Amino acid sequence: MSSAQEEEPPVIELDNAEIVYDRNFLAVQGVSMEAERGDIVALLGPNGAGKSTILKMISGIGRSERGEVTRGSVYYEGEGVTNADTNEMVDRNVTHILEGRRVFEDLTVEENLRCGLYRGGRRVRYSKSDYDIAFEYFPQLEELLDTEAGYCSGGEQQMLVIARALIHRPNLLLLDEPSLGLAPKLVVDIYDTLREINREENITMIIADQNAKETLEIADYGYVLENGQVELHDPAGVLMDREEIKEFYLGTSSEESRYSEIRHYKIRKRWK
Amino acid sequence: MPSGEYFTSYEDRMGLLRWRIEYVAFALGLPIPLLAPFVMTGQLVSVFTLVFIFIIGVLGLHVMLSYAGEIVLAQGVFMGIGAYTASRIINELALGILPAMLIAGLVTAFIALVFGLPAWRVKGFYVAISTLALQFIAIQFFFRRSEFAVIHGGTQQSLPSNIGLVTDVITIGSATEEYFFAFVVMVVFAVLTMNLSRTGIGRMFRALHENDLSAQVLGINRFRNKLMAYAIGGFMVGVSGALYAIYIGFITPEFYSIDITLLQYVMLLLGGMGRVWGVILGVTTVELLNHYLLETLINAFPEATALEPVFFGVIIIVVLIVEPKGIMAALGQLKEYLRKWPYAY
Amino acid sequence: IGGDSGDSDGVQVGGIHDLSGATSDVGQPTGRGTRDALKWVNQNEDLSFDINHDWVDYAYEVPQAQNQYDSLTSGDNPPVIIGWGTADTEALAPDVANDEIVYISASYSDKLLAEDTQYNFFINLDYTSQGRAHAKWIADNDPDAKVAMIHNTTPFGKSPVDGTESYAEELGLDVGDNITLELAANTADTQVERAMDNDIDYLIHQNTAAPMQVLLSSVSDLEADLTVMGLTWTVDEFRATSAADAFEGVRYVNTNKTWGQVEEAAPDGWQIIQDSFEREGHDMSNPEIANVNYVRGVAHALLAVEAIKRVDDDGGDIRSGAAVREKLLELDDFDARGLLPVTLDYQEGDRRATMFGQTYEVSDGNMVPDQNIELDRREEWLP
Amino acid sequence: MVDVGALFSVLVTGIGVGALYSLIAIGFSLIYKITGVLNFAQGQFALLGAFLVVTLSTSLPLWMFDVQVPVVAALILTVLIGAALGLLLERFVFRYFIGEPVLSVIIVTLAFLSIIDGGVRFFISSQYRAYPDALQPDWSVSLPFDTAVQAPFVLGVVLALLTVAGLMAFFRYTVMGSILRASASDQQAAMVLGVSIERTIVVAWALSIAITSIGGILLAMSSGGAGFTIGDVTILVFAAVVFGGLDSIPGAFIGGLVVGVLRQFGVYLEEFLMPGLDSVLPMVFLLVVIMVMPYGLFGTERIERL
Amino acid sequence: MSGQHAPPPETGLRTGPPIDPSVAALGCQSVTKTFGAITAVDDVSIGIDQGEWVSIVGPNGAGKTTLLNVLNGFYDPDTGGNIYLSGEDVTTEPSYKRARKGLGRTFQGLELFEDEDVLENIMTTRAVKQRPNLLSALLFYVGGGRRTEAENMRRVEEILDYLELWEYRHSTIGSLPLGIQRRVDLARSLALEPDVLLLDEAMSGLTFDEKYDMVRFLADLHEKEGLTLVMIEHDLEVVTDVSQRMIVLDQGAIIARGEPDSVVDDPEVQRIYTGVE
Ligand SMILES: Nc1ncnc2c1ncn2[C@@H]1O[C@H](COP(=O)(O)OP(=O)(O)OP(=O)(O)O)[C@@H](O)[C@H]1O
Ligand SMILES: Nc1ncnc2c1ncn2[C@@H]1O[C@H](COP(=O)(O)OP(=O)(O)OP(=O)(O)O)[C@@H](O)[C@H]1O
Ligand SMILES: [Mg+2]
Ligand SMILES: [Mg+2]
Repeated sequence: MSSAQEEEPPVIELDNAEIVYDRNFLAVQGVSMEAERGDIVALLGPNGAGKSTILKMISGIGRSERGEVTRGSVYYEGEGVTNADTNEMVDRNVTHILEGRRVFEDLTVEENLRCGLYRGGRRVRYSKSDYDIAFEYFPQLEELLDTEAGYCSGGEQQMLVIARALIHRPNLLLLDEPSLGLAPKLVVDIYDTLREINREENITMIIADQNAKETLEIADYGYVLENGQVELHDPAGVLMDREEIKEFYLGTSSEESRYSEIRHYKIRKRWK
Repeated sequence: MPSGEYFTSYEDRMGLLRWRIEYVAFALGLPIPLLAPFVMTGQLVSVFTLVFIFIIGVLGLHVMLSYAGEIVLAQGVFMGIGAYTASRIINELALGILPAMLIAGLVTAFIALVFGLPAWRVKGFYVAISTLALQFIAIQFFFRRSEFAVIHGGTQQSLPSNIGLVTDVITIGSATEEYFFAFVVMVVFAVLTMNLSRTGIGRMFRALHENDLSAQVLGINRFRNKLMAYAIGGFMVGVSGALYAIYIGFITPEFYSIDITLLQYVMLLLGGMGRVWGVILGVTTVELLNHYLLETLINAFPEATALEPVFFGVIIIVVLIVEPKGIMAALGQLKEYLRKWPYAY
Repeated sequence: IGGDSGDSDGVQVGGIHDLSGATSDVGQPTGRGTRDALKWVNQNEDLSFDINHDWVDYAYEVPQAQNQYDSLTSGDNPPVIIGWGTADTEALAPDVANDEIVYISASYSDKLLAEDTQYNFFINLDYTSQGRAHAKWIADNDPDAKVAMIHNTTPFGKSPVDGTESYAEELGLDVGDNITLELAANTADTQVERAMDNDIDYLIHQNTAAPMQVLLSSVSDLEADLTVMGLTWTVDEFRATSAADAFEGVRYVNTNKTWGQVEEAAPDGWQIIQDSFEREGHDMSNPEIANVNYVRGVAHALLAVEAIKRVDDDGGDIRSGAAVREKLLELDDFDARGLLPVTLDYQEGDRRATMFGQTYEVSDGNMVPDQNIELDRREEWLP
Repeated sequence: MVDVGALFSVLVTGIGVGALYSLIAIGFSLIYKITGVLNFAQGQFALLGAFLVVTLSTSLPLWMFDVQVPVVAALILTVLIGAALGLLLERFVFRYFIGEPVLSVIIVTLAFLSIIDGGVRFFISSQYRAYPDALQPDWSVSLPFDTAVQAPFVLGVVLALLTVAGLMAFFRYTVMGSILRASASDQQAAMVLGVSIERTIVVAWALSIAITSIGGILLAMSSGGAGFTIGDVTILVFAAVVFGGLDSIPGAFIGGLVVGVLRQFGVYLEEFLMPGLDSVLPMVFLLVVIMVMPYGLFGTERIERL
Repeated sequence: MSGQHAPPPETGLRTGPPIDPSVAALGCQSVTKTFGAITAVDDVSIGIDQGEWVSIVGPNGAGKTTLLNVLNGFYDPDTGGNIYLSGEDVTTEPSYKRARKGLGRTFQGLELFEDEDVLENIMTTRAVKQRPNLLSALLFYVGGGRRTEAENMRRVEEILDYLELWEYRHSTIGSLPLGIQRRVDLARSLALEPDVLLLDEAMSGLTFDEKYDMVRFLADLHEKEGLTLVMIEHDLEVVTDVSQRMIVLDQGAIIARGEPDSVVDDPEVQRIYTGVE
């Protein structure tokens, strides 16, 4: 810490954090990571590695699932925010986009966006111009304003939650699996947009995603988690070139298609 | 606790008693209710008889609510139907308790099916309210009108205090006899309910409860199974109503109001939804609580008996704050804690 | 815990009161009257036995009454139980008949006069006869009037309807269709309008206090020109004083004296009430307790004491319900030490305590005694 | 035989009482809409309001304290106490149920039912309490066919309309309104936007209890005073909100009116059919509505997608 | 419009189904499904042959899931269209009947029975297959309920074993990683012993390893058990590697169909779906 005194502290820093659910399930052990201002940090790893858990403890929402940082600490812009609750983190301009396109289903798109204006009750009135930032990056939404969000397609819902978070004017944006279930073209589009937002609005982002290829493409730095621990971490460019990443996450290590050989693979166990 | 499985056959694994400790607990626990009436005061015997009767009814609710997920607010009228049916069979046909119980159950099951018809379209809390409406119509109107006496046999009816099991063979009359009879019936229904939950039908009910949309696509006929849950649950509540009538010896529509429904919901949820043991615990706790609260208050603060419902309510809330999923879940957590002790995780 | 009776020289008089339940507004003063009077008797009377009376609350819930009953009967049966309302009385009727326990309660349904409820006793006109008394008063005072029953649809509400209507017709009164007013009604406007449309002059009301108030409120709102006549549970001093305007002119019938009457006449029984109020710290100026229901409760207690005492005097078994019942049937000069306006007269085969009804008219918040009505003791009015 | 005048007065009285049901029903659907809880103690909250007004405005003591303030102050105080109660309930009860099964919270409302009923009996009065004259306005509004609407009914209709309009505007046009609905739809997603679930619960219950107390007071006014049967209004409220759709404020309003009219119509029909219809008619109608429209008139349909 | 009577031969990317829907293992003829103003499925006809492995792709909101939902009866199609299951017209049959006739299904959103453990989840559909009898269930020991249960459990454990889920059998669903949950979803539909299996994004959100496993199981089921597979998938690599035929939907309508390799090269498909040239 002492050496970083003069420089700007990282937006978020985890120092050897251990996260436990329900007082009995150890989900993350001894993870240290940080995100510098204006960076996009990629958080990669298989399912259950603890990616969401880390995001949830940063935003504080993990507290509502009986999650707790039991060891180590979390700093936001140099200040300790270990086990802070969601309200406090929202006050510090941290916005979390939860896993699984959590739109408010029976609200219209417009009302969903309006909810982004809420900051601890301080905003009561609003005008259409508040939505400009959303429409700038996601012009499609403008036509859907009166549609119930529950009936929007997956892509539209994903855009909606990002747009809603943008209206929230975050300093740090946590994105959990933004590409889940999206068509390839849309993934590319959304990631391009995220990069653009990151550059234009100077919003620091942490993206947890399976889609390592697209994520690393726009990220500045990457962490690979496994079983609740950081296995690898490097600048995105370096990470992309590492063999193990290529093999397990990017699928670019060999020219040969990876699935076709399965046709010749014999499964020993018999069913029926 | 072992982590591997020791069972030598699939049949073994499905037993109600699976671990040695369960056999021991069973062997030690069984004599307690059997010997209890000989040491308890008359009043407690009577309280426990009521507990057993209510357990049967709440088990019915348990089938409909915890298994099938239907929030049926018609316990009162189901008990009423059981009671009126049983009363007619005992008074007019003199067939005795067992046939009366059986027919009361069947009639109630049938009426419950009718109550279940809105489930064809209606879901969630709307079910609660549609069944509540039916309950209201039945109790406030149907049973109160003597015009319908041909069907219900008279708004108010009395039952004899000694009734034979079948016709007049082996009469049940004294408080102790009622206690044992209710106990046996209760055990039978508890076992039947457990059986239901570990076979396909119980599973289909639960699937519909948890996710009715995917369950249908996976081959479960929603309407049919919901109706079946109403019928099974209705049967049990009907039997409980029949026993309740025999226990009280008198029936009048006011006994079967929404209050009894709500009380049974408190019992079920305080015990903890989803387990037969939760039902047993919940009913027992609520009844004993009510009983001892009244008794304590009247002895200690005779001027403050009006506070009884206040204390009752506060205790319910405190218990639920400690463990919102009920006493059963609290015990489960305790067990989990002890199992892992002294390690935290 | 509790329950054990018959120790040493005490006699158990069971009690099943509603102190906290749905009818506790009237159950409290009645229950207290009973308890206080029994205590008084123990302290002041020179009896050869003590009366044990557990102060018990069943909260107007039948299973609780049943439990209480089972507890009372788990040792030796008590000779007498002083009960309370419709629910417990009717539910326990077969049991008390079977166990030979005299059951004195404040449920006045004429059903309790039937053959198979041999052990049920009450000190008032049955509900139907209360209605008849009102009808007779009308026939005597306003013979051309038109009358209708108004009641709720519970068995309690319906019980006096047919009997009253046919007696009113017999008396030559013009009887309109009966009207229902549910216990939980929030307004009686439509009911009152209907009565007005049908030119009803008198509404005989069988219900409890809350719907009575609702009815009176609608009557005054709609400025209906009719008289409401309430049966025993619709009026008491507390209601009359606290809503004097609405109750003005309401007629009432009962067979135990009101608070005002006993206070004024100060019969022997008044002493009991005075002493008890002092001992328990009740407030005589508070009509929530100082009312007709308290008097009713004292009368219940005295009836039980009187019968037991007579058994004792004759050297009978004071713990035998049958013996106590015997004495109740022999009574011919009991007026609860002046708390009742008449003497009671129970007969084997006709357990109507009396055919005498005292009517009242509420004026300025006071229940002013009016004519006394004496009905025929007709065989066919028994169930 | 059909008497237009009589039918008209049935309608007028029905709408009058119905408006009072509406107020209480609005309080009910407010809680459902925001927190997803069916409040079984709704009638008891109305009862509490009705009794508080008497104890505050007359010499009737509140337990050991003998407060007596002018009637207007008593009315305002009662509504404020109702709102404050919302705050307290959140602080001491509901906070512990965030994220727990809704059914548990429903059981908590059943506990409230007991507590309020017993509490009022002990701390205020176990007796029917007639309202003082100041709370029994005797003016009325005359309508054709010789009918008149009593003051409490007129007040009820006006207040119910104002409440509905206010709440609808609130939910439709304000950020807070959208947020409240959002947190009902997905608590966590709302929390990461900075919503404090605690606060939404406070708002829901405080508003609801305040509105419900007003309904309760008017109901007591119309029947001459506060009695325990006010608690029984819960069942009618259920019927009302199901007509309208559980989570719809205008639905609750219309539902209340319909129930009121049906009840009075049931009394009217008694002459031609049979007695007891007033309690049954709303229920029968409810069943018909629910079979035709499983989510009531305006209720939000559950989105059924796989 | 594709021909109503004789199916046209497979000629190009945008022509009708190569297999007559009414004789196919699973097929639909001119099916349309609208939600208010949205036409989610627009006059679609497909025929899937016994033993085929077909992929359906398309942008989000193209109507893929809706098409599956119409095929298995979760939605009723707008009037006019017909749905066939092994040559039988099942248009009016409810979804549960189609499932019992051998139409299995996994879900995009998993839709597992969250509070139950893995074994229970699979036992549930097994129960559907068995058509349990109430009396024997209640009596359990007497009526043969116990035997049936034991038999069911044996079968379910074979499935667990096959899908390598053994170690998770007593874990509750909520605590499992997505990859395992997807496999449980598959196991659950296998317990019905289906002939045709509809997979709705069974691999979305999975890591490479998990996808690989999934493909491995599917390939085996397809080859050894002859299961007909219809799969919605966004990962084109998987699609082109494993499926024999591919259907591209956009805005409810089929815009291309045929051999995967030729379909993905189609410029129209690239423009709308893949986004790469
Ligand atoms: N609320 C919770 N309570 C208990 N355990 C949890 C909870 N949420 C997650 N876990 C467990 O914590 C571990 C890490 O989960 P997490 O969701 O963080 O993984 P992830 O890397 O985000 O995986 P995925 O790709 O599936 O989202 C998993 O084993 C999971 O089962
Ligand atoms: N129940 C419904 N009510 C109204 N509209 C619906 C419903 N189900 C789907 N839709 C609409 O139909 C269209 C097609 O949806 P569908 O879910 O089939 O898309 P999809 O191709 O599966 O997309 P994805 O790849 O995102 O899953 C969408 O616009 C969606 O909003
Ligand atoms: Mg995750
Ligand atoms: Mg889809």
